[in-house]
Amino acid sequence: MIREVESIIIQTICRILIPFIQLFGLYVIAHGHGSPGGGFQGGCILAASFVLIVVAFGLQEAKRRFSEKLVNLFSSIGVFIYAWTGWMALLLGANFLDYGRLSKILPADPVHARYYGVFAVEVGVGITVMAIMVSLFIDLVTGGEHEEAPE
Amino acid sequence: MIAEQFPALIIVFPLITALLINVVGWWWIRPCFYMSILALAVSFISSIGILNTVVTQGIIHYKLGGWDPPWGIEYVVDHLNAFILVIVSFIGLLICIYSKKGIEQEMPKKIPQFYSIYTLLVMGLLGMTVTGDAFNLYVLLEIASLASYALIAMGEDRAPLASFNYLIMGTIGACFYLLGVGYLYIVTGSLNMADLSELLPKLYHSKAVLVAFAFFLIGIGIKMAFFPLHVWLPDAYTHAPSSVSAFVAGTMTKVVAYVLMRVMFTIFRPYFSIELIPATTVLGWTAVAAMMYGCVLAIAQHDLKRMLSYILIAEVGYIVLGISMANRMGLTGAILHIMNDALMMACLFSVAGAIMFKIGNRDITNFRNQQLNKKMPFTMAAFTITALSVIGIPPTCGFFSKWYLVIGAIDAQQWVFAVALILSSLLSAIVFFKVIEKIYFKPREPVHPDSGGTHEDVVMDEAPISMLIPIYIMVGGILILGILSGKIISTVIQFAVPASF
Amino acid sequence: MDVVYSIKPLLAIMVSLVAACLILLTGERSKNLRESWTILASVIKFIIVVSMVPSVLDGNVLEYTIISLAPGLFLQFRVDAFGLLFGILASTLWIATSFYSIGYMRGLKEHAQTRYFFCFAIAISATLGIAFSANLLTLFVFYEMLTLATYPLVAHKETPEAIKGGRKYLTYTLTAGVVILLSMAIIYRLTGTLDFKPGGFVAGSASADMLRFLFVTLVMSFGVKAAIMPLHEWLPTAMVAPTPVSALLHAVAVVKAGVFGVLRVILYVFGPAFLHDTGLWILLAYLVSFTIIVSCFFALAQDNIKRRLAFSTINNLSIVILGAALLSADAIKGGMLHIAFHGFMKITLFFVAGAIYVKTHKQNVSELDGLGRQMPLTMGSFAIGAMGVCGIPPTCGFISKWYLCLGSLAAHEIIFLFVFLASALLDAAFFFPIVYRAFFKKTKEDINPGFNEAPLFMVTPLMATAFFSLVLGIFPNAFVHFIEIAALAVQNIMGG
Amino acid sequence: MIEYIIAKYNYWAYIVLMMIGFYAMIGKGNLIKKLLGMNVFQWAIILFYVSTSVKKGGATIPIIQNGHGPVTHAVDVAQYLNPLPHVLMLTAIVVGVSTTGVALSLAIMIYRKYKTLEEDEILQSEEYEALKPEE
Repeated sequence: MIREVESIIIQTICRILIPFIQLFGLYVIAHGHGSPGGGFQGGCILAASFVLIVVAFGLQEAKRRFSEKLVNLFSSIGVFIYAWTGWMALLLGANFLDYGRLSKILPADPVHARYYGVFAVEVGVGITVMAIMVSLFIDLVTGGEHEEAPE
Repeated sequence: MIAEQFPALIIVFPLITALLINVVGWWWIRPCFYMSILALAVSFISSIGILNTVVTQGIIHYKLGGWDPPWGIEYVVDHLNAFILVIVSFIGLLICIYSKKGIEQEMPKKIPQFYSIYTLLVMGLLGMTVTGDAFNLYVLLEIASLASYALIAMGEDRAPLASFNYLIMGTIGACFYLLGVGYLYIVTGSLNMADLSELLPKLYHSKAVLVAFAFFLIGIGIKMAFFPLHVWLPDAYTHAPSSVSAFVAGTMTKVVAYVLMRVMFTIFRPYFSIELIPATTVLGWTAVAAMMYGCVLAIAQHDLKRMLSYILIAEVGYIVLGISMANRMGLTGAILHIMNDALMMACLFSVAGAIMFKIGNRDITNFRNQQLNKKMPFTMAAFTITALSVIGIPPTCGFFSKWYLVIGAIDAQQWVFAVALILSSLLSAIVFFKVIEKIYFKPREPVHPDSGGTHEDVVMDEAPISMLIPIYIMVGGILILGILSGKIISTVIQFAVPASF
Repeated sequence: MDVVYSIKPLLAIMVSLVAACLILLTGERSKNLRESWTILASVIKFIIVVSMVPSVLDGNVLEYTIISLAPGLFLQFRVDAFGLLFGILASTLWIATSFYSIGYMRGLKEHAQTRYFFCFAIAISATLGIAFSANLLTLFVFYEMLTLATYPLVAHKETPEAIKGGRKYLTYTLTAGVVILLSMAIIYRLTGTLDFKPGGFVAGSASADMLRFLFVTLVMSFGVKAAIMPLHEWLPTAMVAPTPVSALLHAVAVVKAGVFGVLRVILYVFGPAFLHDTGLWILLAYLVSFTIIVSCFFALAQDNIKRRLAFSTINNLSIVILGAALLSADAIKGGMLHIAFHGFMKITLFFVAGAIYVKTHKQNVSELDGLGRQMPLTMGSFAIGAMGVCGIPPTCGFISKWYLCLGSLAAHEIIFLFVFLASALLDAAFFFPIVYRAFFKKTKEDINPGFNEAPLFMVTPLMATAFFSLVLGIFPNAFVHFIEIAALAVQNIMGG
Repeated sequence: MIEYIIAKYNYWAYIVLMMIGFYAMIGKGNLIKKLLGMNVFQWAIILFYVSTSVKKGGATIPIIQNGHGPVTHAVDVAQYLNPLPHVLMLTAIVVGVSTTGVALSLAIMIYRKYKTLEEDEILQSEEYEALKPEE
């Protein structure tokens, strides 16, 4: 559905901007548990950078860089990070998501273990949100044919 | 030790498996089905464990992340939701087994997606049941709903449109629920159900609380297809893939009915919902209308699944009627009916799916020409037994819930309700005997009218065994659980009814 | 009354259920195996039922509880004298019908025979369940089971007419079923129990108006199966069923289950004292008297043999209820005996109708001229059955009617004596023309058809039942002590 | 009366928005317009939630000062906004986004099948008729 328009201005600006956008996204994710921001917001910013790639370089180029399978994998990996952090606590004998217990395996006291646990969750959420936003966008622009078309 | 973690396990395991299926499915389709089975089996075992714990040791409080309520999210399992958990996970597991062949036939390309979303749907419903936090319930409600929109859209040609309408209606419902939660949060500052229950009584005369209650009722009413907010249901359930409609019809409306009970009797005290405002009266009369409407419209249908959908609307009416009687017997009947109806509806829709699978058509008028009684005798026997249960013929389980409902109506001195119950039971008798007659007794139209040729002998061509086994487990449940209902009530349900009744 | 815990009632009911399953499993493969299951089960069932007689005659009550359904509510069997009477009747006649069915179904090469035998076995189980129920709920469970098991039998022929008959049957009985359910639920809430008690248990639990209302709804809804007059319409229509079905179910099991239910309601739920105090008995008595007389006139107008028999059945069912409504010991005893004796006689008549149909495909009274010469055994049995129904000694019909007449005198209501007598006369008026035609009228064609009887499988049972009608008339206490059992039941009710 | 309306202007705004969305969902025939209505409806509720946590007078984000120090002391309640509605709405936004995503993909499926997104045209289309089970 997307017509490919080769525009040197847009492409160049995107080339310059995208790394910064991504860096900012990572910043928001990484500081989410201590200041405004977090996985959702950071994930969205990250996703925006990939959307920019699609817009500027066209779908084919974008697909070459991140295939549907990869996006899908990332969306699951994010949730796995989230869920496994919770499971770790569960396996260590505490309730689900009780990161304080991670102090048993991390070189930190429960307060800091909770801190790291939340950080891991934020990272997971960020990855998932990014992947899901990208796949939503790609699915919508291709009308869902993307997944069915042979790679 | 692991028993303490069941409330988390029951949700987390299917959640992780759903995602795992999604990933694995890209490379390897075969194990998706078994992974889904495994996850749901774990959920089922956990739910049994939870029920056992609740019955022996009392209510379970599970603090997610170790945060104390009301700040953290808390999972609370008492007799009522332990009971619902078992039903939902049991039906989820059975329908998952049932779905194997049907899905292979209906959507061979989407098997991993199907099982992934299906597992997610079961997880959403289980989460709604297990949670003790009003907002968490909204999130899980939407997870379940989104999964069901997607699953329904996988159905026949018209399914996307039906699913779209369902989505619009469902979102309105969820938004109203969310608004209700918002109003309660404004006045109390809490989202925990138990906490709300403590805080609200002082505010019962606040208009905001009243509005919140009304929003809750509307939102829940839409989600459980309670007449007159049911319009999305017949289309959506008719065009959904067979196994999806079997599961969704069996459990979704029931879980939302459970949420209604929670809202009316846990978040708000019975004193509020029954004595302070005429909610039960309004609900009761609407439920009567729902029963009549559902049954009458079911008579007019010639599409089997659409007919069952209207029956489902009537069945929701039964449950709400039981709740609105606001006495011990009525509520016992309603809770018992949640179980029975989950079994009956799942079984009936499964049978419809099996017919679709073999015949490719579910037009009731066509049944006799298809010689269904000869071709699929076991499936048809299952249909007949379940139909009798819906009508309320003893000793099937449908009779016993109806019995308690009628007694509840008598206790409430609501003679119209009692008469409506038996009247709708007669109407559903018309609905189902119309079909049974067509299956077994209607003279066939001649196959070759010109030659007047004889009918060729029909060979038995039953649905695959992976469909029949779940169907027959459900039929067994229908037959046995009725007889055991006394036991079920004395061990579980009598504690699930609020003590003030 | 001593209560004896015994598994026999459950066994008696389970025998035919198990047989039903076996029939379903082996039916399509081997006809002989299928039918031997039926016969085997019927014999075993009979033995079990009869083995309970001595214990009951000793004044015991056999009880078996399956499971508790709710506080004060059990799925429970209790064999008392009245229930046993009905149980014996049903199980005895099932043996005869089993043999007869084989002859009939094979003679006509009917379709769907497996379904037929399956439903038949279920229906018999349900009938015994009704007979042995300890409370109204258990009775209702089996009552509905009976309704459903009979429906496929009524619609068996799968012609539009049969389907219509089936529909009508279901409409009447299911509607009645839900009314019973409602009344039962109200009684349960009023009294907290549904257990039958000789002499009734509801009296005084609510206002008299409420109880009157409940009595009317319960009697009328059980009265649907008992074919009390405004509600009788399904019975003649249901005669489209194969004759063994009409014979056992529409002359014995189903309709008698209705009558049995009415009697249970009158005598064991509400109790004679209550009926007497409220004056309801006279109302009921007039209602059924109306049925008794009017059904005779309907019968006179019928040409189809089975329809004529159906109206005669309606007549006799109301006679039984009238007996109970009169509330005197003799009348109740006569009513109970009439349940049993009428069963023997009426089943003979239906068997004959079926035998005639299988042999000659004749269904109407006007076609029977000279048939007595062709089928003397069959028509002879018919004559005995007809005499019995009219109450002519030495058939057993005389005995039950004798007690009924005594009872109406004891109740000081002479008018009902005339009702009994008038109905006997009218019975004669519509039965004896058949006998006359068969034996004394010449066929229109001059050919004298030689001796040409129906198959042995059919003639034997019908002669056996006719024989029993005679024997029970001469030795009413033979074999299973019908009179003693009935007397015991009455004694319990009146004494209790 | 006027003061009453003005004092609660955020509620009125959300009610107006919600009704606009509601009208679009129920009254409009175009599926995308319905979808837009749905979004307006959802955002109205989000606005409502967020507006309830507003505090005037320089209230700020609820970050505990000196949180890592030996004495953890929270700031004055009047000094910070209630964070919970925002957090809840974050979740609600995510739910809303996924709902929209599903709805859009459904709309695409419908468009591919009927070549239109007008509801009445879809209902009239011959395909719809053909799909009806035979009488």
